[in-house]
Amino acid sequence: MKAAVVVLPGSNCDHDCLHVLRDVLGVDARFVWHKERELPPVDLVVLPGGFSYGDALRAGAIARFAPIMEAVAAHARRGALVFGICNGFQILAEAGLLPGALLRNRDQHFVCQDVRLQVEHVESALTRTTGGRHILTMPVAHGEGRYHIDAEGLRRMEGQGQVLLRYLEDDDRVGEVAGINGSLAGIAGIMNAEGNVFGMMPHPERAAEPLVGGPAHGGSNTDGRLLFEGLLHDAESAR
Amino acid sequence: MAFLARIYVTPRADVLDPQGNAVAHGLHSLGFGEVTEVRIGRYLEVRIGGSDRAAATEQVTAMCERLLANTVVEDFRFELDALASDR
Amino acid sequence: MAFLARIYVTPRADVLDPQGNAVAHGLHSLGFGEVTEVRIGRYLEVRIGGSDRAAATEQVTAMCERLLANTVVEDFRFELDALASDR
Amino acid sequence: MKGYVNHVPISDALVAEHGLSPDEYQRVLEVLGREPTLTELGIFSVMWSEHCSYKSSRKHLGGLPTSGPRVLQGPGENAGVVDVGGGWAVAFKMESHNHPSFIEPYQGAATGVGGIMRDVFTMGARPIASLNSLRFGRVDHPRTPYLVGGVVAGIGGYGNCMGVPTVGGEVTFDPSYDGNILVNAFNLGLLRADRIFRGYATGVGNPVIYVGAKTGRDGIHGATMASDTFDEGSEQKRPTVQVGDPFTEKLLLEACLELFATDLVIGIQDMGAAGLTSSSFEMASRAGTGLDLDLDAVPQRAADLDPYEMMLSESQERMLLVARAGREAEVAEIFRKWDLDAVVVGRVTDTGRVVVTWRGETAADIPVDPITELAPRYDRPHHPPADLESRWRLDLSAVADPAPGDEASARLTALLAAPNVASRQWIYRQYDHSVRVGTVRRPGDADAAVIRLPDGDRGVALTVDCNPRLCWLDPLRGAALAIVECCRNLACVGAEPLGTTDCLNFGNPERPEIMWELVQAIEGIGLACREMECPVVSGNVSLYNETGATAVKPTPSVAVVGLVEDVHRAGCTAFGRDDLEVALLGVLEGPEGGSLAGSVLLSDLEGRCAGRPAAPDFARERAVQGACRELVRTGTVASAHDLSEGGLAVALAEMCFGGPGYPQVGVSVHIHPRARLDQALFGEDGGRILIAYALDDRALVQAVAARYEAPLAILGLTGGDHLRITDHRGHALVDAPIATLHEAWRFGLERALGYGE
Ligand SMILES: Nc1ncnc2c1ncn2[C@@H]1O[C@H](COP(=O)(O)OP(=O)(O)O)[C@@H](O)[C@H]1O
Ligand SMILES: [Mg+2]
Repeated sequence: MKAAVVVLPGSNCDHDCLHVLRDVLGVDARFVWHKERELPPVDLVVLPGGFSYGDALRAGAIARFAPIMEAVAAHARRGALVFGICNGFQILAEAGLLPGALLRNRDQHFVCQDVRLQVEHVESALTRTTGGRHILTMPVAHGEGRYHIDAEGLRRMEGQGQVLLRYLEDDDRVGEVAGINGSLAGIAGIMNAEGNVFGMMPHPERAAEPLVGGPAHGGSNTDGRLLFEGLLHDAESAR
Repeated sequence: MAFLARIYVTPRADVLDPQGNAVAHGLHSLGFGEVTEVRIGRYLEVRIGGSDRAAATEQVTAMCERLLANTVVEDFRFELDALASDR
Repeated sequence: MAFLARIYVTPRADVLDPQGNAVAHGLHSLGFGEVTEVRIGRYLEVRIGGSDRAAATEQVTAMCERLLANTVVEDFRFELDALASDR
Repeated sequence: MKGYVNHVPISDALVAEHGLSPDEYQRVLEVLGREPTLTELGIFSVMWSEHCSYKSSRKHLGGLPTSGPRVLQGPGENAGVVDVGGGWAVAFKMESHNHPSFIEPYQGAATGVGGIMRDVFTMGARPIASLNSLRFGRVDHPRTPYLVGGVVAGIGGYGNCMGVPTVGGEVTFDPSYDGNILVNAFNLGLLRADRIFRGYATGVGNPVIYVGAKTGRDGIHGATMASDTFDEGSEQKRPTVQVGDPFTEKLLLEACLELFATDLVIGIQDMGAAGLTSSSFEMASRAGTGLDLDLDAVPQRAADLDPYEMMLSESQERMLLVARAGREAEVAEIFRKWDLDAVVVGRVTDTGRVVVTWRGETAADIPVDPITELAPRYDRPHHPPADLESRWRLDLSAVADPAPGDEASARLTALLAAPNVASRQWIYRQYDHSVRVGTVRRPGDADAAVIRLPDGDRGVALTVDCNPRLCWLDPLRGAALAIVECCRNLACVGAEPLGTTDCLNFGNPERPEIMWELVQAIEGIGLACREMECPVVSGNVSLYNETGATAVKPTPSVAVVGLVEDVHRAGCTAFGRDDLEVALLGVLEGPEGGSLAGSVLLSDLEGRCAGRPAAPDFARERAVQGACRELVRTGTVASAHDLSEGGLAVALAEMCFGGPGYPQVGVSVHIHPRARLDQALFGEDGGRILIAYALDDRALVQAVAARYEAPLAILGLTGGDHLRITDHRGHALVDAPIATLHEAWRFGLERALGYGE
């Protein structure tokens, strides 16, 4: 398994993602600079969080035109894995590699806190190893995470099982719009119709080690690790 | 009757506009090399009831000064259109 | 010669505009009870070199479609003014 | 060029507008041996400003302890540096951005954060954690909600974009800040102990390189620019508010760190306050050299900048560095990679002068040593305020002592919802506190934030504190208590203090009673830092914080950084589970009987601030903190929380709640109030820490406490869903559901500020 973490100007979770892939999960992972036009031969491309280009205009709007993005799109077209976290998700949505758009949070504030996520199904590379765990805990940290898509698009996504993760409210239910940021249908994470491009606003890389994962499930939280392991498992079995 | 105020709020001249700079840079790398400057502000459409244009003008000015624009770093201007109905 | 494009990017009608709602609410509590609706978008001023209006129009349209507006959730329109000089 | 005149006759009025006294102007003439040009006058004005020259405080700051076995760099550089072992060091500093934040809260706070980060990364360090210390006026002052919202968003807006976690801070609301808020930003960075960069312009012939954002007309001394004597009718030439560009600073950070990994840099300094002027003079002065600067080479954002403006501009996200001669291209290459400009704007010389040229003319030519050596130093007169004794008079007869039971419970609920006590989550959820995957203790989790260090189990703990009410009642004791509380916070996570940074916010030092506050506070800090062995390695002074006749309460914010040996055993606030024994290290009611002097009970529920705080008992503090630290480090105690604002009852409630995500747990304790019930419940003596441990470990805890000679009182047990405090006869003093208390506490701040939910 080989992975690349794309470094854009303003990326700030690039080191975190590399650390988790390499030091926690033992993956052969490396950075790829945004000015490159080609990707090294890898199974997984991660677009990390941050404020690429200062999030000017709309988060991800400028980054989607970075030179490396054509290679990322080609990688996706080949059916290989692409995973966008937070700003990475925003970039994939702007680039049209994932449906919908991420708008300014409903209450206009940046929000950083742990959220609980409902796993919709385990039939995807991202969620396959979450196993019996239907609820995952990990932090969000974003100002533009309100997922929006038109009614038709939402119906299509729901029909094809593209919605993978939804924010759970305090009463353990999914809201019509998420309390945390106003996301439609509580959407926190999705995939494309082909099932190889993933995007989510919460940060699994920040909940991959007990020391920094914060409290959950009566102990230390490592739920984020499960999502990475799903992708690794998928890449291994595709070989 | 009612009015529609179209309000333009822009960063003051000489105040740094980092967003505008980033977008200008982005446009250059997209191949729009002719772009020399980008400034980014806000555009607001505010509907207000009433039939007295002078009163509406006064109100919109007050709104801008008190809430809609931050006059320390932003300028504003607006146009006021009379609307047939309230919507 | 050069052009100044004034570009208006607004949230599409079916997209919730919580910022607009919040501002409307804020205006009400400031005593502007006549306000019935607020919609908030972006206003951009882009300066471009060149002397061919048709070419400039085409370019601005392309900029908007590719970068300045996200047509999934936003509409745009613009006006183009010829400028005497580059600044 | 239209409008610009460098060689104007320097009138008395012009001198006054530049904030120079007639005496100081005489010194200018002495230094130069002639009349200054306008640009030179501007340079003297900023170099000799309070901010740059510390002219009122220097004499007193000299008394602070600044060295210790771990100190690698004390005050005088961009930031202090302490050794944290394993070849690593941390650089840290705190700085104020008070006035800009009052004028434009978002940008003022944002650029404050940007400035302190530059101070840290110029040392060669990667910023890894931020704190902030904020002071606002009354919650019901019409401007307060706007200022709070803007400042918090600005701190988040900059720090979040930089990818540096904001892991803690503190906020106080007090009427004395109605017209003058305080925004103090702290940053800490990580570097190799043997790779510290400093601001030296060494090596004649070496290039002086300007990197980062272009220069505009930002933040140029307002009073001066308002004058039309030298530039008539030029409307748009007014100074403008500094706008932060964290995206550019992020690129600057990465580029600088990449540069530091090479051998290209000799010295570097950020262009903060007084921009190009202070950076060039300070770098030359430290190295004993001179500089030739060519202003035509300076990248400019605004049209028609003149030398006066360029030398005084406070445009953000800029750095000045001295590189090895002949290697300019390599430097430029690194910055180009990050889409940044690096431009040679001058050379190091052996003239001992900074010579500034612009369009072929010499705009300024000033000898470096005299401008520093002859800088004014004042021994300003100081004496205690006339009303000091009356401040100390605390008559409690007018304050109803709550009856045990419902009344006392209601008092606790009200106090938990009070602006100075309620949860700060509304604030810290707007800060990214988990980026960099290093945050072991997040805001709300513990009394100090904890960040892990590379290579092994070590971590740094950091905390900031200052209780301005105590400082107003007794600035020496108040300042000392702030240091002692920081150290106590560190003990609660198992950390030992390494070093301190301070930010001294006071009113007008030309008023003897304000000067007295400053002198006393510095003495208090010095005393406590010696006693607690946490030398001051950096700091900042912000004076003239007043509007009209009202000065802010004396606010010496202090941050202490500590070392955690094993981050897996960092303490936290939350009880988190049932059946833990709860005990108090220290004594419930101190020598003054559970002091309400300056307490939050009086300020937030009674609108009063009176009484004289007890002096810190350093021996007691060392005993209690030492025992706590050892118990946490050995894993015997997992939850520890110091008693500060709101005393025992508030601390217990906070341990029941824990930080975000912790399970809420009830507690049942018994106490023996000696006098008033509110003193026992809400009194604010120092030297006290609540701890919780497994019942089986009682003997172990007692043994450790005995060894440190720390008093230990066993109070009760965790469990249930109520907070119950009973007296020795078992009668309920306080009894309230945790859920009710939590609801009041969690949303108290946003409700008080009228933000809705
Ligand atoms: N301005 C702020 N920014 C970030 N965190 C803050 C801020 N103010 C308070 N906090 C955090 O909220 C928690 C509670 O703060 P405080 O009530 O001052 O605690 P204590 O009294 O125990 O020192 C701490 O974790 C603190 O770091
Ligand atoms: Mg405190």
